[in-house]
Amino acid sequence: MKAHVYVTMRRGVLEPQGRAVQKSLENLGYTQVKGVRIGKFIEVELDGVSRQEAENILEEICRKLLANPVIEDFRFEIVEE
Amino acid sequence: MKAHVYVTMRRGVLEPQGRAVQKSLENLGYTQVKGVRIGKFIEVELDGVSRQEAENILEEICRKLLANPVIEDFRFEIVEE
Amino acid sequence: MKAAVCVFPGSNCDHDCYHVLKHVMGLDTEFVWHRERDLSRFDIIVVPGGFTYGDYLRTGAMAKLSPIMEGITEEAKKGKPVIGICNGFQILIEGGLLPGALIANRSLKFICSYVYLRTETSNTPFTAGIEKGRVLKIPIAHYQGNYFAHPDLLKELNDNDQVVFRYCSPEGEVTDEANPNGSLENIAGVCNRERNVVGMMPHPERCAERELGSVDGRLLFESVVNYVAG
Amino acid sequence: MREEVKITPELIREHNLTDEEYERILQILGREPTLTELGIFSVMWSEHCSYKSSKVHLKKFPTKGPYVIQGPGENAGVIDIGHGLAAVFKMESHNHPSFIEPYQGAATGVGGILRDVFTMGARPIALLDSLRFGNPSEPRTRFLVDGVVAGIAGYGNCIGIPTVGGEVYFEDCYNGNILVNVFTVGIARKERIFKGVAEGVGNPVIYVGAKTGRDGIHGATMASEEFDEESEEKRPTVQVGDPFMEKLLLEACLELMKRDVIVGIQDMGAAGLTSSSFEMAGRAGNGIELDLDRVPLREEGMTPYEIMLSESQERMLLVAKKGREDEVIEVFKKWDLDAVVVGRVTDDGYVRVRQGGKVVAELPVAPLTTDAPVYDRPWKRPADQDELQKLDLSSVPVPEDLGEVWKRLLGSLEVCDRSWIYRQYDHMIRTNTVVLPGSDSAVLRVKGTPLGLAISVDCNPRYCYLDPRLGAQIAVAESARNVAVAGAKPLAITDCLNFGNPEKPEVMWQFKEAVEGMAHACSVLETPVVSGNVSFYNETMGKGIYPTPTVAMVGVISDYLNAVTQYFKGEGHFIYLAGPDPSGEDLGGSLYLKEIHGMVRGIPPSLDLAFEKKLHKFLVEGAKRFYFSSAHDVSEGGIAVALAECCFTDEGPVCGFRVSLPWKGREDALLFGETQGRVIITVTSEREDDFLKFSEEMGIPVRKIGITGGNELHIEGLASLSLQEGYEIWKRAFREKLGL
Ligand SMILES: Nc1ncnc2c1ncn2[C@@H]1O[C@H](COP(=O)(O)OP(=O)(O)O)[C@@H](O)[C@H]1O
Ligand SMILES: [Mg+2]
Repeated sequence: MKAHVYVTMRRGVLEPQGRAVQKSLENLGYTQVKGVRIGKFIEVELDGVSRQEAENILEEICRKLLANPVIEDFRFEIVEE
Repeated sequence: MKAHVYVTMRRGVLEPQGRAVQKSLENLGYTQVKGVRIGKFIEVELDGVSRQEAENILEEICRKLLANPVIEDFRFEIVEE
Repeated sequence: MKAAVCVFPGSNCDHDCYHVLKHVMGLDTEFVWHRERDLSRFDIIVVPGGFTYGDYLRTGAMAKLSPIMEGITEEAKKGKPVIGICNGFQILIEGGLLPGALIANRSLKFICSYVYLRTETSNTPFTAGIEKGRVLKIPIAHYQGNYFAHPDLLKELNDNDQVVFRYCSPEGEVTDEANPNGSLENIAGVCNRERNVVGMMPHPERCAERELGSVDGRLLFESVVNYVAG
Repeated sequence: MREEVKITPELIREHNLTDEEYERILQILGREPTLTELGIFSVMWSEHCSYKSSKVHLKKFPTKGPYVIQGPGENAGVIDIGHGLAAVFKMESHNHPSFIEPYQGAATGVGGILRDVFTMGARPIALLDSLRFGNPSEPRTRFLVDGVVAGIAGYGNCIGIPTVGGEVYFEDCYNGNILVNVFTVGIARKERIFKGVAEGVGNPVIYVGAKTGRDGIHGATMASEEFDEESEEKRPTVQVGDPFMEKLLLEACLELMKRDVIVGIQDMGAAGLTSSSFEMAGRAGNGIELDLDRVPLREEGMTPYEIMLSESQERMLLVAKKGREDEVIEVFKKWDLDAVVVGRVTDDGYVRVRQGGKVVAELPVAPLTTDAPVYDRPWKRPADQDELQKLDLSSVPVPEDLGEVWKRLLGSLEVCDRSWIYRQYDHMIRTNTVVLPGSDSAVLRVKGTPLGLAISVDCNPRYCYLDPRLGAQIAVAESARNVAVAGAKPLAITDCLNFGNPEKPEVMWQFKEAVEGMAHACSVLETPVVSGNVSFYNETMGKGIYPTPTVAMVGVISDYLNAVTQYFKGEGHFIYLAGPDPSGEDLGGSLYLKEIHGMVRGIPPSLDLAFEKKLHKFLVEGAKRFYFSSAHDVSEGGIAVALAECCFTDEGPVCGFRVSLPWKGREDALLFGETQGRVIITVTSEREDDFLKFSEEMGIPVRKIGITGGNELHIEGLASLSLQEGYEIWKRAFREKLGL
């Protein structure tokens, strides 16, 4: 089974990478780019679990390891059974 | 306009972060997790451009900046006009 | 003889390189801001270490888009010696002047430490004065120095004698134990096909004076000065 | 509008203001404050900004000296080091934020202290960190150690300032309150020191650096509160650091400072725009007008309350000469940074804040700065202090196998190799570090001069718990000794006073005792206090930390090539012990008692400050004359541990030694007692006669105890250990014990 996890900085929390990238694009002349936020895109492969189990595991590992709940939000989706 | 860019490590590249995460998950008892690959999830906001222009810009900035073709692949989608 | 130290936003070994070139080697040395394009007045070009653009997104990714890269590329084409150290190496790789890629250390930790390097070729301006096989003691300080290349590129590098340094034991053995960051085949530095552009993760500018513990780094600067002097 | 919020008793309490304090606000204003004004009072009168509980005691510190250029009161302290140069330094805590989010908390702590130093016109050249964590076997401790170290590394390495040393202790009392204290020193031209003053009526007030977001609103008040279950809820207040932005800010500020345009400058630290504007106005006896519509914002719809209280990082406020605004803006533009005129200096002693053309806050400066509330809080010696100090050694058996004890101490977290930490720090960048981490103090050369700076941070929290006064004296003496063994003359200190809740008389007693102890030691050693920081409320659920008054000593070597390290330099060097004979009873508060007997009690080891002073002079002069091939002070673990440490570098063991200790008394006290004022020195045979003559002239007792060499750590008749085995225990312990 395959899942995709998205980890993004919480709204309101400074995301320094995106700011620097945007500035850099601006300097290159891409003034149409008004905002950039960089997060993580994590591909997870799971074996021998039901969809429900997979969801439970994903929820758990996001909380415990993949995202830092103090400053980040996460969501996930199962893309292949 | 809003777009999402996904940057993923190409097959064949040993990706130390994904490996480390998988290893820790294994140690935590999540043996069902068989593979983890960590890439980037980039949210881009664009202003005053048509869909076509946006696509051209996104293609360009992915090639020039957001992904390194030696080790990474990218794809993007426009999620909000 | 004139040397350039390229300065990008976030470069931070620029002062150290300047210090060695100017005060240790006695060269006429200038800082050059990344928005400049013309480097034709220089004989040696140094892209120093640091965290250009915070190393955000990818090391070297934003720096490679600076105007100065055009100048560096042009002078490199003329055959002038160019060296990228640490973040400078990452920039030259991103900018396509050197082959391969640099990814996170396998320990996922920043490492600041002296390491040993085996000189793999004397056939570059920066190693011309160092006999092949000689072991140098030079520090590293990086988070992303894990050299990567796809198999065919790796073969090409070996076939063309483009690997300049490999991490090794104090006795010169290239072992996994001596590999600080997981680099493929212990590669610590490479050069381009034309051999005048060299990139390396270790910092020769940090060990060019006796009081700093090692003077092995000085050999690289002496080599290039002699090379330019002919 | 939100501004018209009614001020209720709940709101007042939420802002950590007492009823009396609120009364005082009403008196000062002659009316009710607006919400923004209430917020401003709350942060300016918080413990963190006002030092209201500590001020009366801090006055006791000696702060003057022939070379002191700037004592406490500015962003950092400044001393004259000769050659037209000044060393600018300070230490600061970031304890609470680091507990909540270790990486970002520690990282922004580094960012904050760096701004304090470069704001004065100095280029930072080094960082040191002083860390305290809880029980090493708790998983949370591991997580915190990992995060804090990575955070310091992440910020310091990126901005390119080496972290050259530090200290770390683990005690259960820090389980719920870790300490993260970071020190920075910078170098400036002596005649070019900048201060945080808003001088010159009509001069523009300019905002530079990062945009303002909703970060850390309430951060300053958070640092002045005890933790409880609800603290978790306050999480979003944690700020994220941007070291790249700070690097740009640093370079831009230093570039601008070379021109003659800045009148005053201050970083926006805790309480951001509020504290910087009030403090700058206060120091100059002026006022400031601010127009919030011009403040660069990261988010939409921010209220004046939020803008004034935001703790977004990497921002500075400066006052420029009138008519030179464009120059400021131009320099910042080069570095891709915002610089915006947001107000001007006035002469009426008020800070007046406008938004949308409307005055949203109008407050007199003095009541919020110099005339803020000051408390002489009641203090009382804790009831159990006498009991704690009792140590009946007759009930402490001397272990059979002292070699085994020795090994356990070498493998303890207070002694073992700490390179797991400092390898993650770039400690070589800027190529000034002539003594790398691992020795008693870091030594940095000052380029362009023969000078070297030696720095050490120290505080043994067990000593301070058992006797805060003596413990604080020892912290000063030890830091000075660490600097002196390297060959540097100790000049001045900065400190970070970490304590529990000052509203508890027992904590206040600890504080008062520690301050008086430090003050006394500093006067005897003639090392004034030039800057510092107080962190109270390090308590969780009513349980406080050990009193931890961390000291950072800065010393100068007239020629850095003469710097001495603690490692043996080869075989056949004679080993001497300088200082008092070991007293057979000095085991109170020792590492040995804690590790082997599980006891933290007794009276800390005796200290003779007058002798210390002489000893330091001897060390500095002796180093200058090349009498010592190595010198290492005796601290945790006593002589046995100190001798072993001389044999180990983190790259490998040097050699062993054969020693015999010609004293009688309890064997454990002889080997592991921590009597102060002692140094292990090695001397080559050629220098021996001169060395002995010199020691006698200086009045320092020295005793030859053995010789270096061999593959054994050998103490005649007491204990013996193979060099390799001892080394491996020492080398591996940190990672093993923490499971890293
Ligand atoms: N948190 C830390 N960060 C950096 N270096 C550290 C840290 N803790 C210890 N060190 C280094 O390890 C060595 C030993 O530390 P310590 O035992 O505290 O020294 P001492 O007892 O002489 O004060 C010193 O060189 C010190 O700088
Ligand atoms: Mg010491």
